[in-house]
Amino acid sequence: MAEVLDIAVRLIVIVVAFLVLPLIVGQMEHKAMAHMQSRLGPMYAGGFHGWAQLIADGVKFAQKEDVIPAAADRRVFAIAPAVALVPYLVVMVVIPVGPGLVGADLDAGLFFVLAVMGIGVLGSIMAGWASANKYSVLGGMRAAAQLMSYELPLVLAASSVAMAAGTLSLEGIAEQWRWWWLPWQAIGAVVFFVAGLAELRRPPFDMPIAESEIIMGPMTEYTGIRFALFMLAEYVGIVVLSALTTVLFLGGWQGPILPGPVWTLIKIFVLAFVVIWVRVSFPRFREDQLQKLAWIGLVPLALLQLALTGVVRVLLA
Amino acid sequence: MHIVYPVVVSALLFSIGVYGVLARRNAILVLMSVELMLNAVNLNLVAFDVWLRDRLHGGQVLTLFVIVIAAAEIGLGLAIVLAVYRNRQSIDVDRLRDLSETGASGEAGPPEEPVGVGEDADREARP
Amino acid sequence: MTFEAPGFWPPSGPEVVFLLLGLVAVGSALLVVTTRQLVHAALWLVLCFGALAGGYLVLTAEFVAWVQVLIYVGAIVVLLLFGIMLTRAPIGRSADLDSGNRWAAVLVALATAGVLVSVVVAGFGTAYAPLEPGQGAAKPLGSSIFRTWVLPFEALSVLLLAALIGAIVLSRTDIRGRE
Amino acid sequence: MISVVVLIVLLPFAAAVAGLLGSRWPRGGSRTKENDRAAARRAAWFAIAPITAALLLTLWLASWSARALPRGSASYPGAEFWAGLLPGSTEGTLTMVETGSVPISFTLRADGLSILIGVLVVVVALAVQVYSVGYMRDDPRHPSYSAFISLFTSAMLLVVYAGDLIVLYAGWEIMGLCSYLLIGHWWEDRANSRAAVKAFLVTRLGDVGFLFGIFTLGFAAGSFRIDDVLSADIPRGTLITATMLLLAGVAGKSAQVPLQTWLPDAMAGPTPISALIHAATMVAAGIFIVARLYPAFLGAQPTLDVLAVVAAIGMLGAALAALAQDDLKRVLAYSTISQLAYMAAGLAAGSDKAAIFHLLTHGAFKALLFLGAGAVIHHVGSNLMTHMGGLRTSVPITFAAMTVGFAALMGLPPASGFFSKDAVIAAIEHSHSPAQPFLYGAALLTVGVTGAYAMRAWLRTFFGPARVEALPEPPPGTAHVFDGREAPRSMLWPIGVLAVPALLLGFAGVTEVDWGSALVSLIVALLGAGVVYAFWRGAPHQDPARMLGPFRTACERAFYVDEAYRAVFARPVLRLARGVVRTDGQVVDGAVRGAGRLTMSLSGFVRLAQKGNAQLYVTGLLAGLLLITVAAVVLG
Repeated sequence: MAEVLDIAVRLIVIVVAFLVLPLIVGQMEHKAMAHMQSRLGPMYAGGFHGWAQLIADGVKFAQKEDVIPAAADRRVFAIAPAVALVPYLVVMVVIPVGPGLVGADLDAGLFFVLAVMGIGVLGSIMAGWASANKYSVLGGMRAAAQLMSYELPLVLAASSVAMAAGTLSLEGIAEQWRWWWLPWQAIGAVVFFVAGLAELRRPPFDMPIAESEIIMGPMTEYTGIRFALFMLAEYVGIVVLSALTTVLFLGGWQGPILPGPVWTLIKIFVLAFVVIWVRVSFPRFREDQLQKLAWIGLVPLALLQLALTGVVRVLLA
Repeated sequence: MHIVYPVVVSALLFSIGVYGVLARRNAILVLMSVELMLNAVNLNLVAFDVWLRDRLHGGQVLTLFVIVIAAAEIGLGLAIVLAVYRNRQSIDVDRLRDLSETGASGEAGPPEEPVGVGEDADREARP
Repeated sequence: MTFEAPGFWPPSGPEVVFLLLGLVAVGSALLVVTTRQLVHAALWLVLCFGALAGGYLVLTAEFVAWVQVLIYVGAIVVLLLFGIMLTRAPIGRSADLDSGNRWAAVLVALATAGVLVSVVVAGFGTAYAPLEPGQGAAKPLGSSIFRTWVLPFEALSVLLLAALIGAIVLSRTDIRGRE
Repeated sequence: MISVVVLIVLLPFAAAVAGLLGSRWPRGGSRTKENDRAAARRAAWFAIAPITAALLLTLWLASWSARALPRGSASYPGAEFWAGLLPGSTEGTLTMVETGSVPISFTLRADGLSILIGVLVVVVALAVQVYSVGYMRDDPRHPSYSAFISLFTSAMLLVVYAGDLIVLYAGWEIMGLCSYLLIGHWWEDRANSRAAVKAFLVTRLGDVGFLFGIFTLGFAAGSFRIDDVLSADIPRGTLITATMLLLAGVAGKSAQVPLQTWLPDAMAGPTPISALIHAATMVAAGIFIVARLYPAFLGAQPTLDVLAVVAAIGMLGAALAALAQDDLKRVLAYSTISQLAYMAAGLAAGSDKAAIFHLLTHGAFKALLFLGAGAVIHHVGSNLMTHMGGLRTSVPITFAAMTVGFAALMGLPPASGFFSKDAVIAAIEHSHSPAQPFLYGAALLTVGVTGAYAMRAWLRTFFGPARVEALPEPPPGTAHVFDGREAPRSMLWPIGVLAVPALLLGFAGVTEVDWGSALVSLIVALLGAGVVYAFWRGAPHQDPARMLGPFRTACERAFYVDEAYRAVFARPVLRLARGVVRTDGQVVDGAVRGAGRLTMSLSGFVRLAQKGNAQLYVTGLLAGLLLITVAAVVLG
């Protein structure tokens, strides 16, 4: 009975986190972007600096008419947002917040995370294809191409950490982490973070969405609650990416004075802020630059990191 | 776990893959069917690995290898399919009939040749 | 490998789960080869692979399961979808996805199924393996790959490299053969 | 001494090699007229100089032989003559070829007989070579032509000086080859190449018998050396078989019945060739062989009887055929057959001396006649006597020389033919052969006919009205020039030189003249000539051959021997060959083609499955695999 209760509590906590954290990140984006661009951002909803803006947005989305184009493949069109969203939810199950504070500690947790995150892109492809809109299809194909290219450096960078820690378990990796891993795994961290950004199709890697040329890519035809789900998926993605980077490269809950989970949250939010900051600061990559960065920049760097990790591991052993 | 369950599932999957390879016109669908067959084999490997308690994990390792090979296969296969599509604007397997005797059914097949039997000219035309 | 094999009835929990997953896998595989919509076939394939990954999990081969998800779902199906879109797949039903020898294919596939199923049932009808978690964890698998199977592994990496180069050469139009 | 003999044989051979390889040297010159002239000039030197050297050597050899002492007693009756005339003889074996059974000795020998014939060969060859320089002046293939003549001369000398039957046979065959090449010299004309092939095939037919005859003799004697063969004790039956076989070769080479048909056709070749090969030397080879192996023939009386019959038929038939021919060269050709039959008759009658004597004189006067005929033909531009007439004024030297030749042919004194023919007839008269009366009658008749045809040819060529033919229209820009002069000097000299022995050679053998038979034959010859003259006198425009009446056509066609051969041999063989071709084309090829067609049509059914659809193939593959699996499980 206690086990069931334990599992139920964990799941509830995760669902709550799943619902709350993206909202916070979203609100943060609104405000941070606004201030970086010397404007105010939402100010009215909820009173204080428009804190309830995203909730209001959610209500608005829920109320809007759900339009499905006549030529669309209705079923796929309907499933696509779920496919985009669910993997991140599942990933959150295995991300440890503190020692033992984890939905489920998997032996091959890192692998699980990478595998499941890869599914997320399917949502974009499905949405793009099912919309029966050539911009959407283009966006879907761009998403697919982007995923194929950036999956490799992502996995390579992650495996570098796994190699350093000698385990695939996320909790294990965080436990093994020492401060000098920061310089040691710096390249891997950057590669992982950049590749993760690309997988999330966040600016400057938002070529698949690129409003100015293909309107909104896969999401062109989406309205109402389904569009909201896509947006949610994006912000959950930011949370998950930040959390993973935190766990893998920044020691997770490790930190002085403050309790572990707090450290984790702090690191996650700092990284989320970096994601927003990057969005505001950099222009969008062109498609060929995007691919070039992956294959000429990140993959060799990741391989270099792998070699470095290997050498150091052998020297230490 | 009765080994017969995964093994039967695998046999069924394999047969379905066979059907797909034989019956599908679209080359990509044929590739998918091949993947089904490979997966059936993988399931078998895993099941027997578990059953035989292989200390070297031959079955599972081999499964990983098969997955890798499948990735390579799909990459090459798609490259070929795309090359074919670029050249012919079609990837229907049963329209790719350049190897057929008369070329009558392939749109890009060789020009019609007399199907005369035993003619010298016919023999010369076909080295 | 002789164990005290329990009877087929009642099935144990893992067996029930596996059978359900197998049902999903076989059903979605059937849909893959019968659906009239190209993209749906790929999506059913995802379901099939996912179910199979679940089956691997039940069979305690968790590493294989995640690799299955990572490579098959994350890479291969995406690649397939990519190919489908590059070859201008239409939305909706295509009438001509099945070729002429469909009935021969049905016959052959049924015969194959009959032969295979009867053979495996006759051969492994009583085989039983108790499931022990941890069999397919990353550690034992990794150590056996990099100890016993390292040579095939290296050969495989060469194969992958060759496939990579081959795919590049095949798909790039600006690389010409020697005239 | 033997080295001189070797030199004599090898000199013409070297001339042939040099002529073939060197006359167009240095290479690279284009085929212009100048180059051709230069090549012809070179070839003439290559041809004439060695032959002259060989002639000098032969004469020296003869003089040596005449002064030498006889080596021993004559080994067989009749050999005294040679021994008396040219007693010296020499023999040398260059090498022995071990064959496993009977060894072949590469032996050359020179004795009276061979030196005599050798002189004849070299003289005629030299005359012909010189003559050819003029006769073939504008022929671009003169170099190869003269080289082949040299090769031929060498081969004939090899036959003459051979001391071993196999060596002799080698020379014999090379002669056949050269004969083929030279008859077909103008091969562009289909008739010429046909004549060449005919000559080759007919003589080959005889040569088969000849070769087996040599084998029979050689194996019976245990050696191929001629002396060994002649002195060996060979059973009579074997001897008869061997000589009969040899007789086939003799008949082939010497154009005796029944293998005579090639000789008239061989007149298609250049006239000097006719003089050399088909009058003076090659045909003489057959007679020479009989004389050379005469002891063996003497031991086989049936063979001599057969030879007598053959000779009797041949001399009379050929003479009659000669009487009806219109082509001057064919007249001479048939007369050659007839005269060779005389020699054969002399041999059959038991006198090789008479035969060889006639061979020598005949060689001289027949060569003379042919060369003269060549000059006439050269002058007139046609072979046919219908186109000739009244030429005695325009070609006086030729006329004189040919008169001598015809006189010798008729056997009028004092020309050489009188003495030699008399010797032959006397030999026949005194023969003890069972065929003697028949032979004698035939010989006398032939003498008459010979007189007739010789007279006819003489009259029709040099007397009577001149038949001036309109010359063909010359190419524009050149004037109408009638070349009324005689042949060039290089042609006249040999004719003049040959006229001397034709006239005088008889006195060399004048020792024993049977004046009785000589008188008879002279009267008969004059009778024949007189009849012809009478007929010609009556109507100089017309052919005196009309006196033959209905018999004329048969004579002109040589008694239809060619037609008979064609009907008996050629046509059935052709029909058989056609049948074989048809069988091959329809039955054999039909079977092959039918098998192919059957396979193809069967494969057509199989091909129906080859639609190019890979899935279909895989379906079949898997279905088959399943069937095999099930069968293996069920049956195994």
